[in-house]
Amino acid sequence: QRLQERFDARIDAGDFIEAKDWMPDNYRKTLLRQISQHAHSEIVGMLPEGNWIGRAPTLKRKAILLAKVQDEGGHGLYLYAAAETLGQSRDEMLAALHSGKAKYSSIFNYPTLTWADIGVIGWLVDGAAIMNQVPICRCSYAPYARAMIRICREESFHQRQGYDSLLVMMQNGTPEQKAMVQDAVNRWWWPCLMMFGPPDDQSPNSAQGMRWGIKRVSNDTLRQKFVDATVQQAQVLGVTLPDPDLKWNAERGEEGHWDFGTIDWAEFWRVVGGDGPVNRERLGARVKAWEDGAWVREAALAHARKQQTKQEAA
Amino acid sequence: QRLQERFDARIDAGDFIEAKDWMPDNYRKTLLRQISQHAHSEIVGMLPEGNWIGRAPTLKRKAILLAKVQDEGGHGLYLYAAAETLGQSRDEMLAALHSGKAKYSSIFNYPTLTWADIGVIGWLVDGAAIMNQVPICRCSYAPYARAMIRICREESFHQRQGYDSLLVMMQNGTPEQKAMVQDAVNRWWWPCLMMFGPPDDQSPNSAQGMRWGIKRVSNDTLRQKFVDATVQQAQVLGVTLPDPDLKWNAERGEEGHWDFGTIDWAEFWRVVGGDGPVNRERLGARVKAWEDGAWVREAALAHARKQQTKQEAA
Amino acid sequence: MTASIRPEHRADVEYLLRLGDTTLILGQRLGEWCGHAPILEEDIALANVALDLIGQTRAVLTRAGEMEDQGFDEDQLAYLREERDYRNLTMVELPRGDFAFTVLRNLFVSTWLKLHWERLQDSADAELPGIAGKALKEARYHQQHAADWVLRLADGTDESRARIDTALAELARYVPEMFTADAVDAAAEAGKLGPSRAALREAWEAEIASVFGECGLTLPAAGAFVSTGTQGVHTEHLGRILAEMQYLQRAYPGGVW
Amino acid sequence: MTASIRPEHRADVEYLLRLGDTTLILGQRLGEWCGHAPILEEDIALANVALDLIGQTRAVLTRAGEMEDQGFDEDQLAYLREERDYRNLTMVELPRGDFAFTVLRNLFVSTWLKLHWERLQDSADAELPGIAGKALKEARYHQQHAADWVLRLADGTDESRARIDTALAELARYVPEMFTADAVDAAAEAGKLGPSRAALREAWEAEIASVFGECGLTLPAAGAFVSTGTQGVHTEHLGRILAEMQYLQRAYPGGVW
Repeated sequence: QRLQERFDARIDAGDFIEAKDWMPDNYRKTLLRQISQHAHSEIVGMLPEGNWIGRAPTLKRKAILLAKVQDEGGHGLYLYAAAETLGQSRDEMLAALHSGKAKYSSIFNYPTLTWADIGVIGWLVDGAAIMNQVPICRCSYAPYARAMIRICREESFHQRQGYDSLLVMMQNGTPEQKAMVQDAVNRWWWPCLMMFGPPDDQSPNSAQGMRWGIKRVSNDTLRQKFVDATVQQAQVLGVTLPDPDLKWNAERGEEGHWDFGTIDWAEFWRVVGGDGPVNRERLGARVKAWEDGAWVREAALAHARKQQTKQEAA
Repeated sequence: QRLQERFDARIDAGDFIEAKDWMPDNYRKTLLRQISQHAHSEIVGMLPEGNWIGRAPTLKRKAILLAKVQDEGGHGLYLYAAAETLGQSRDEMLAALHSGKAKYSSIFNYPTLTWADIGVIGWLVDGAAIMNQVPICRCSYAPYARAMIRICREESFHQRQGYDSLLVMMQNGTPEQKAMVQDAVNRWWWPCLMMFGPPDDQSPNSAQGMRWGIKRVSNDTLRQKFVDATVQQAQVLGVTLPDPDLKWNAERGEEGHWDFGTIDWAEFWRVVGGDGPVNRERLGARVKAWEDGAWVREAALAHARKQQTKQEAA
Repeated sequence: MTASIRPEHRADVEYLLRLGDTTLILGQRLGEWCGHAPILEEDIALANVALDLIGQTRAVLTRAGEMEDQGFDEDQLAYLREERDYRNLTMVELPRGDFAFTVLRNLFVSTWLKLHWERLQDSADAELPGIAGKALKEARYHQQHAADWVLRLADGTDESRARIDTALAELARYVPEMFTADAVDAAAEAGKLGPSRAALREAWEAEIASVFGECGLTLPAAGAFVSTGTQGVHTEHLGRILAEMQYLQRAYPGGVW
Repeated sequence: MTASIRPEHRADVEYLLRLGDTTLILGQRLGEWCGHAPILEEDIALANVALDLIGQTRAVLTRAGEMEDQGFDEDQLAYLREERDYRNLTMVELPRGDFAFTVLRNLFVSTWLKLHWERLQDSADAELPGIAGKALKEARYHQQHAADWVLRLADGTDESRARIDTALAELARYVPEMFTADAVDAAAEAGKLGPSRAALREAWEAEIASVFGECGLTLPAAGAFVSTGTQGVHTEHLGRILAEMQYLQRAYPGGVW
């Protein structure tokens, strides 16, 4: 009881909680779920991009893409490490992913069909991710906040690279390339808007997350911020966002906002529920990698034990 | 003893031997080895061509190639059936292939590196095979001779199609295509000359084969016939055969022959011995297909047994 | 032939591309079995089915090119479109899988094609009835061949049954697309070009049920997901098929084969 | 960029292509592991090795293009040659195999590359010493990473040992090519461009033996077969790699990326 009160007071004061500090069970569980889901998203997110490494159209783009997936793997590492401070091992978290108990970002359940998808993932998907993640850099749980600061810096870099690759195609490319970019934007736009989660009035966990300083800004606020920022970028790029209802509304807020159309929440729930275009392929690929690699992990473990025995004997 | 004499007399008289007829053990063994090796060559030969089905450059060429590999499978079937009349099952023959005990034509231990290889295999490899096989249509063992008659007819068709596809490229193709054809000819020419087997003076089994009417024409004779026929075709095609020693010699034989350079018999023996460019891949692919398919064959058998039981019960 | 071509998105052309691309891509997948089948007879049979499908593709794409009116021939249409302009059923682009997956997919697709060919014999188009008449005979054989194997595997060993069950679970997800009609179907039906996909569902389900009934298989109820290859939104597999299939045409512009 | 390019077959250019194509194709193969490695750390490590290799490729192919004097840039050389004009070690085009095959191949190739980079620091060429200096640091890390894993797997479980043994038997066949010098090597040596492959054999065998010695592996004696990728005669695998790798450049002629 005293502990709970002290914890609440620290949260209210904007203090950071460290791994060794006392925390309520639900706070721990909520964080664990969120951080591990975020970690899973990084590694599942390597798959749609990995699909195009072999086909990257220039050596420079191939190098950029390899560096990016490498960074994503690194993000996964930090995040698993942050989650481990809360008392669950990486293997336990992976088991939850593989059994379907733990989620990852639903955006990766859409396929990458053309090279332009890679640029659009950088621009829109990473862009939406950054919108979501910047507030987490001020999250009340310090290890998570520290991981996010580093991650956000790299994500911004990825976003610029993605946008830049689209800009090159739109400004100097062939008509076929421009059509490819527009097509990719058409396919990714709506799923990206869904990345901010359900509308605030249907997001029951948000209030508690806000209270605990895990969540700092509401889903709808972040979504609007993303739309406002992206419309301009789309104009510079010369692509049309696939929403006929998109229009400037000077009346909303202090400086006005872009109104946008209705999101197909039935699709959102269907994909989250496992029935998206490539849910099975993504999870199947991760499970297969894990199972195919079991003998490697066992060998590494056996070798380490042998080395230890030798050292102890010496 | 009486049987042996009667058999010899029939061979001398040019009679055909049927499956139910008495025959010497060695005759049976020699035939079995030769027919099964020939059957294996047909099915291993599907692999280098199968490598290009997915990349055939037009729908017409894809259809022709599919029809060709289908025919080759068919040839395998006739030949296994002919060999089975001699008392060995197809499964036993395949086991010998998979264990490396039985051979197949060494020519298939060379890789198909470009599309022109497919045309050159039709023209040169099938051409050499026909040279080898036409005399077998008069082989003393009737089931083999009958199979060969049908096979030779189809092979001639394949050879013409292969030659035709090269002619199209050489006459109407781009410089890149012409270079591709010449390159393929350069790689396949010498291995094709090896298809007739070692020189007569190093071919110890030939004499007995001749005596038995299994072999009708000697290796060197067939090889010369092949060279004589092919030089003309190469000229029409507009490719150079990769042999600086190739020249017309009016002095040899009644009508003259083409002299040709020395064959690298060390390479021949190395490849026959298992150390060619893709021996492991070819045999490995066959073994894998057989092993991966075991459950299918077992299921078919189990189903057939169930059906039989039902019928007997009815 | 050099750069990519883009056929006009006309309903009649789209309708034919859905057929021709389905036979093309399934033929491409079946060709992968060459030399790798469980028994020699199946090397031959699968090559034969692939050959028939490529023949059907040639006829249908040629007709599509004539309708489309930019003068595209069968090879331009087969080899020079971009991924998003292919219109095959998503099901046929899935990897070849094991033999159970292959024969069950063949059963599903050949039945679907057969029902098309039957009705296309009455098409108002000048060429389609002839094409359909020939293709129908082939599709009947393909269907029979596939059905025979589905029966054997479903009623064979425990392993073969488990594999058929797995294949069915994987393929069922792509079945709704076979019967979800859209504007292209409506136009084809209205113009008497050919049947709407929706009109084939009942007959297809009956024919599949008749095979399944013999061996205790049941078609799962359709889920909410409808794949979209026939509308040009594919899986990640098609891009890899095209990289292979189109390679020579792309690498040797102006080549004559 | 549109049709295929064909670099002149000059000895100095060929010499560089052998290096640049080896790093290119190995990088391509390692990229296939992305998202499929046994542990996350190896997803990262293999992507990192691939990234270094692609970086080395860019430097070497750019230099090769300058020497060759038709103005080809790194991408034209990487993407627009025909299969027979690639000059990589055959070993690197073999399929990625399992993790044992991957790390053992990495050990073999990174040691071979490292020995090249060491000596290329003294090349008479204006650019190569700089390129080699940077690449050398990377190759040392790649070698160490691969050696660590070879040790772990060779001295791990029975299964991992069996897999390393199998990988060794498969790869040994392609080792002789690494040291069988030809006219291109002779010219490079004479012109002080870089070492002949033959000159690296002893050092390579010593370094491999030092790793193998720690875990009881032995390099098999060389057979008579010498693979020929460095002379442009490849296995059937390279064509499939190129169909994938070159696809976008081929399908979008004149594209800007």
